[in-house]
Amino acid sequence: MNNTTAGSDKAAMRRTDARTRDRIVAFSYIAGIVAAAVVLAALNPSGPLGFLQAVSDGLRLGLIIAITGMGLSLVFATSGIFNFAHGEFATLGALVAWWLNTALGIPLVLTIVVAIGIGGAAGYGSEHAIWRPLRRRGVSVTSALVVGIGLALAARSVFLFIVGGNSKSYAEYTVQSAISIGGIDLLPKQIVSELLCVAVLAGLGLFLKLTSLGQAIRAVSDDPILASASGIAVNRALSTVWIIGGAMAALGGALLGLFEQVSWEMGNQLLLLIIAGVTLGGLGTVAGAVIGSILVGIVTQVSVLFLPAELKYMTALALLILILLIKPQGILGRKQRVG
Amino acid sequence: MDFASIISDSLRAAISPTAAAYALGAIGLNLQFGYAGLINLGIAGSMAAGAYGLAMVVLSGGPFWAGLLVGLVCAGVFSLLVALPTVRLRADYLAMTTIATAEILRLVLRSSWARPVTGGVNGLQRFADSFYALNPFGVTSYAIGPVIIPGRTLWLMLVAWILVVIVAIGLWAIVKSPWGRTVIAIREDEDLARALGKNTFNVKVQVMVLGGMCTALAGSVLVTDQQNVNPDSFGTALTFVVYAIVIMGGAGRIVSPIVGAVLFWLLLALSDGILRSLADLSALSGGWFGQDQVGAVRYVLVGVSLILVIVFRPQGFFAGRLPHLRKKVTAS
Amino acid sequence: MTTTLDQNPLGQKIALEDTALHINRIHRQYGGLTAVDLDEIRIPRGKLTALIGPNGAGKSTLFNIVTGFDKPDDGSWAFEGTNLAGKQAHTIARLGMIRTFQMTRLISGQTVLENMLLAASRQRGDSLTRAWWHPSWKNEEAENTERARELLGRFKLADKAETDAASLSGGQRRLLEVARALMARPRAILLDEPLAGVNPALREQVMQHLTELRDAGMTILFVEHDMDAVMGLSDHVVCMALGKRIAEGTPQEVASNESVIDAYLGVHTSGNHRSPMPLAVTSRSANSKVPTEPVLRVSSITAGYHPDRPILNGLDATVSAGEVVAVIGANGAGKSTLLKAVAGLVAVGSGDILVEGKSIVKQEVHLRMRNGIGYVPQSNNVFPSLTVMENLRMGGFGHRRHDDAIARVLDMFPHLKELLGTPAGSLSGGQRQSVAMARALVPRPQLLLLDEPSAGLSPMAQSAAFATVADVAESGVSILIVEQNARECLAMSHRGYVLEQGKVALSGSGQSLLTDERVIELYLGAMKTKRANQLMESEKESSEHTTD
Amino acid sequence: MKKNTAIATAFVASVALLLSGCAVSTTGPSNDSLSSLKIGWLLPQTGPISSLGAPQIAALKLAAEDIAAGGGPKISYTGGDEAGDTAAAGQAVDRMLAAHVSAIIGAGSSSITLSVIDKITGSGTLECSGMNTTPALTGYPDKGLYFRTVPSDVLQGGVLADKIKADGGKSVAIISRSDSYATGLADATVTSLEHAGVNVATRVDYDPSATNLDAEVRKVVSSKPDSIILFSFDEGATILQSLIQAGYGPDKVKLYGTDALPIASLAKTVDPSNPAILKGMTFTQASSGEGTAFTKRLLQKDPGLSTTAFSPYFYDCAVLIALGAEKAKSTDSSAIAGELVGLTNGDKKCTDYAQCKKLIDAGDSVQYVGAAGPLKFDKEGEPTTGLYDILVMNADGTTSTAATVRRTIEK
Repeated sequence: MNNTTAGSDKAAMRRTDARTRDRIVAFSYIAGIVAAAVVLAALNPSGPLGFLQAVSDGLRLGLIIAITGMGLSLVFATSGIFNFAHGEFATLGALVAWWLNTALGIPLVLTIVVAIGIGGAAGYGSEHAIWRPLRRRGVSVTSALVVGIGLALAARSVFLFIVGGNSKSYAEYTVQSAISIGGIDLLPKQIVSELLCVAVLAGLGLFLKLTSLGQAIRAVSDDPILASASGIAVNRALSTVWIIGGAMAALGGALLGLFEQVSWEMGNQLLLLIIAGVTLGGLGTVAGAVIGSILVGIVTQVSVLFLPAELKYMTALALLILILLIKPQGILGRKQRVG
Repeated sequence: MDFASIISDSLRAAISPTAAAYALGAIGLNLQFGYAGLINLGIAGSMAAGAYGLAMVVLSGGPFWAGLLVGLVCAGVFSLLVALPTVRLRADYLAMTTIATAEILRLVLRSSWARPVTGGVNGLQRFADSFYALNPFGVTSYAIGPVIIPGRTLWLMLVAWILVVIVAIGLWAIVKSPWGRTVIAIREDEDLARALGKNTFNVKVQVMVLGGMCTALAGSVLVTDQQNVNPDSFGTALTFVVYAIVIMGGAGRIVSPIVGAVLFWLLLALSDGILRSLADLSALSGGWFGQDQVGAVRYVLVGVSLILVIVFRPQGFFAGRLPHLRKKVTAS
Repeated sequence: MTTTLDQNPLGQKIALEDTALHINRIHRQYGGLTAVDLDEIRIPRGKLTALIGPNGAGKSTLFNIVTGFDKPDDGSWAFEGTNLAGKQAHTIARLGMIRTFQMTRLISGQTVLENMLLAASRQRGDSLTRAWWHPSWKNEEAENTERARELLGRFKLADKAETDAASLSGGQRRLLEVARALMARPRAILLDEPLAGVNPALREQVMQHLTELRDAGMTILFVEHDMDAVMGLSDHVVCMALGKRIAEGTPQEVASNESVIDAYLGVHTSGNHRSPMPLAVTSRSANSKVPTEPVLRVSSITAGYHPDRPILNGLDATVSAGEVVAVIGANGAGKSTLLKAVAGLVAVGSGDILVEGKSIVKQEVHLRMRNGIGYVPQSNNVFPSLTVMENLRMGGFGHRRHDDAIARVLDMFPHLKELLGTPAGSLSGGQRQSVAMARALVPRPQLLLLDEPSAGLSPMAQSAAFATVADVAESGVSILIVEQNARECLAMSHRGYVLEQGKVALSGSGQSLLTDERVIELYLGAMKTKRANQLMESEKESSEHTTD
Repeated sequence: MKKNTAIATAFVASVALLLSGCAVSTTGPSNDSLSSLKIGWLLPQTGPISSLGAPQIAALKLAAEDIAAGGGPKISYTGGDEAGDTAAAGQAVDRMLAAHVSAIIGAGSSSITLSVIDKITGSGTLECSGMNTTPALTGYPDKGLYFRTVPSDVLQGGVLADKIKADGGKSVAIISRSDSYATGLADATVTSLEHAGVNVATRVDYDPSATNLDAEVRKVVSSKPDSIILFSFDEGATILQSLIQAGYGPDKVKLYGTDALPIASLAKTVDPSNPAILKGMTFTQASSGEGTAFTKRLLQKDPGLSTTAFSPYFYDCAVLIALGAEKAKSTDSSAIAGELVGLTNGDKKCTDYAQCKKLIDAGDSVQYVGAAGPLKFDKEGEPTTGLYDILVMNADGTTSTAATVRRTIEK
């Protein structure tokens, strides 16, 4: 008796220890990042203001990476598939928005809405046409990886075939005059899209936290077997994940089109940053994906102040490796994820 | 374009030095991915290391063979640096870190401040003259059956395929050895291997380095064919194509990479030829399908066929064994 | 339990110089629950030592820690004088201590012979520098092959040498595992359930091989649930429960130790503070006389994880409305598999499963759960990253208005109310149990499948768990419950099935089985008879010695 | 084991077969008649600059028609996609070499040319590109088989530098795509600027695969330049947008660009609602002399073209090669190559195939002044002179030629 209670006390103690340790770790991370930021701000050639400017640009890029990559992370969390074709959803979204906007003259706002819809449909379609059959066959993660590669190649070439190689831009909101807030230039479209991203991410968070379907998705990512054994329709949850992922990626691509040219390979070019962001945040964790992506966005933009601009992607990738060496599961990755 | 020439073009592509180079790369990858089950998405990096090693040495006055050796060493070191921290990581994290390291190498090689050494975006040229000086065939073209090959290409082709055979036999030798048994054991059940006293970490690192060296040879052949090494030809696309080759051939068997490479380039050239003749036809009949769309369609076919292989012949065209990673896609 | 230890301080019986594996202290904690918490244990050299104990006792965890596959929170242990704490698995193996796994492991796609050769230790061909040059290792390979064939011959696998290891039967796999362990020329072998899933004929072989090895001076530590085997084989027995050592000594001493029997069959005393149960039984067994179409009818099913190695073969069972049916039996008898088959988590080969007369064999898992079945797995029974409340809502997934259902369930599990916000991952074992049970009850199932609700729980938590099960039964839900703790389980159930080798060996009312000697034998083998009749015992001993 | 031996034996067998002379040596193309001429082209149909593939293909078609109309040989093309991928390009070249083309036109991208030039010239085949402007190709040991109808960027860099100096530029910022083309041009420009005593405040080379270029632009403007040069392809539109949004539009600073930008559609791309957005931006462009007429012809033949950049130069490649064959009365690469330098330095100017053929038949020494104007190859087969237009963007998004400068390499 007594020693069992003692045991449970010990257990409790250990748990609290663990929790405090986590807090300390998290705190030291944040402290480290802040300190680094301050130092960089002080050192960099274009002064603190230039630094903050770069950070704000990075934030925008990071948010777009986040909503584009979220689907990738969710899909990985729930079904263990790392979908190399995810970037193509973004391209699809951007191209749809561009075509409707320029060819049919539909207002961009509407076309983006349509793009989101089509992105979701594409996600649903790929789940049903390709990934679910593969899961039925119990195909290994590796093969799934290769299927994704093939899919990406095919999709990209289809885009090239249809829209051609040259890059395009929307008919609206192309050039705006910047609003200066505390010496930092912000474009209206930038502010709007950032707010939109935050709203979408918050919405996703609430969905996963509050709705029973959202909780089901988290349950599936915890333990698919137990999920089905407690009455959750795993396939339905996965379909939802794919729809959300496709839609968000399409939105991301469409928003990206506001700040750069729309082209047949824009999604593919973004994929590398998405991989970096999602992975270093901790594969399959929503918050991790967001933090990681924003980190990547900021680092790439800030690095230009110090390093040759050609190497700005290198810094993001180096950051990825560095963090995985320190914390092999990524910033927020939990020890044993799915499977 | 008549059909006969399409066939002969495809056959040439299938036995071209490029195909041989890809076969070498696939052999290296097959050791890492097919036998040991390590998802290394960074082989473009080790290929680049080999290629640049060769080019730099020769251009700085070294003999060609020395360049090859240095290339091997460079790739070995690169792979070692990648392996030491990453092979402990979980399969998917390994994939991500390796893809990242390869891209980092490419970006550094092409950056302007590396230009004095690597030639930056222009890369390096004319480092294989001493090799082609040994060419016994001259510049005239030779006909092997229906295939016509310029003597210069023929020379490299000969050497390249001899290399392929040597490497393949070498790999066969070590895979059949006790060491090879451990490698396969790691793929199938690493814990068991450890329980039987095998130092799986060391073996995995060895696999990474050895495979990296094979791919270094691949890189060297690839750039010797064109006497030009360019950073952007070592992007992720290259890695993916080599994966496609290994998968098509069927991972985990000695011949599969060779079969895969030949098959891949055969199909690529075949589709290209057919599509181009289609385009010519359409040009006569109102141009519903332009020459400028051939490239795109061809890559659509590559992508789709890659998917189809996985779905319908998951063991590759020649039944091999895909690595059983402990983590499966959750079946429902 | 401490008291039982004090009664017979067995720890010191083995002299230090005779100790092969010397555990000073090992502590391992998984989140809430203590998996292993051991003080000094000495495993004698050149002897057969059995490590016994009910499920969740921490035997396998101990194996993993000792062999370097798991890191203890703290502890130190030594093999033949070398301290092993912090050593890597392969280093420990190279020191001559080779383990096998509970789930047989072999390299499928390679021949049995290759599997053997893999185990040969310190091969020249293991180093890459020599591997590529065949002559450098071919002689050694020849010797190893010879030894491998010789070993395979000894284990009756000679004819299988060239076949794919994957094609071996369960029993042959066990044999291969032992043979492979020997291939490494170990000084000690640690066998995790060497007899699980081995048919009687082979079982005799394995046991004989082990004794032969022992007599050849090999140190053997083995985990086993088949008590006949334990009693027949072992020179020394260590019994664990809840991560602690509760008894140690010769088979006879351990067999006669009350605390051991309690550990297996459940503690008498803890039964007392629940009086209503027998009442309930009688009362409901009365109205269960009324012939009703059973809620569940399992008719002669075969099922298993591998088509050609079924775990259930031709099993029949029924559960009537409002009935509590216990399924007991030794490990590997197929208890959990039965539940999984009903839940749809293992493929049913032949036979049929009917719920209220409708066949559900073809039905998808989640649909079964929505159509009146609730399933509580033994381990991993909660979603760790979800809060308790969210876990409960998952139970009601796809059901309309499940909030009041949850409220209803929470009334049955009042202690969960203050935990609703905490993530289930940080709960203790007992709490997880009740969360899992509550979740399964949310959709108001007619039939609840419980897989060892008491496994790995402290006695207090155990009786609490049984109390809740009783309450659930009160509420009229039919329950099919698999248990190690046979006493408490049978005490509260109307009927019981005793499984053996995937079939029903015995069945009857809970009470009748409780008093049935054969049940105890099925669990603890012929212990009692042994204790009763020393003569026959000694004969058995001598006969074993004459065999070698 | 069996399979390996099988492969090995098969391999050895094939080698033996091949060395035992049964391999029919079919040297080069036959010299009998000039009724037809096989030419290969290697152009970007996929990959980063795939947008520049179509116009060149169209130009080559046009050339073939003109040549046939002018009584020349029937040109049969063997096409190949350079795909921005050296391996694919190499395969395509192998295909053409095997088809015994007399010449290969291309590649589009300088880096691809660098990757195949040795393969092509090494096997004794003529190569001519209308798009490789990188100085890296100047003096490349090509056995006199590599020609380009477009002059090296050294010239254009000079023109640009002079223009900036003339405009009174004091401190220049350069933003340049990090690839073979832009880097070469940027280097040349920087040298000339420094030579002309204009201060280069900053130079940013950006990764072509980078998705977003704000940070680069900020770096540029942070040096407070009075003139900014863009060396980029159609991502230049993005850069311009960022520049303007950062307050560095053509109204505030002098903006300069080159002919790699999609000049015709640029203003529309940068801001469809305001064609005047780039008013005053200055471009240097390798002049196409009568090109305006030529591009008109091309566009009415192929209205779908998004740009006509470089098309006259490829047209000239084709015509020149045909003339070379005419002059040499042979389809042999080296024979043709031997004539090309002469054909661009003769006494009697002629501007299209028919004209030149008459003169050649009459035995005169001709100077071909084609769609892209005079070429005047030096002995390395490089145009020693380049005619450059200096274009200024109008309020309606069109450009008007402010000046046309001829610049020649001073040796």
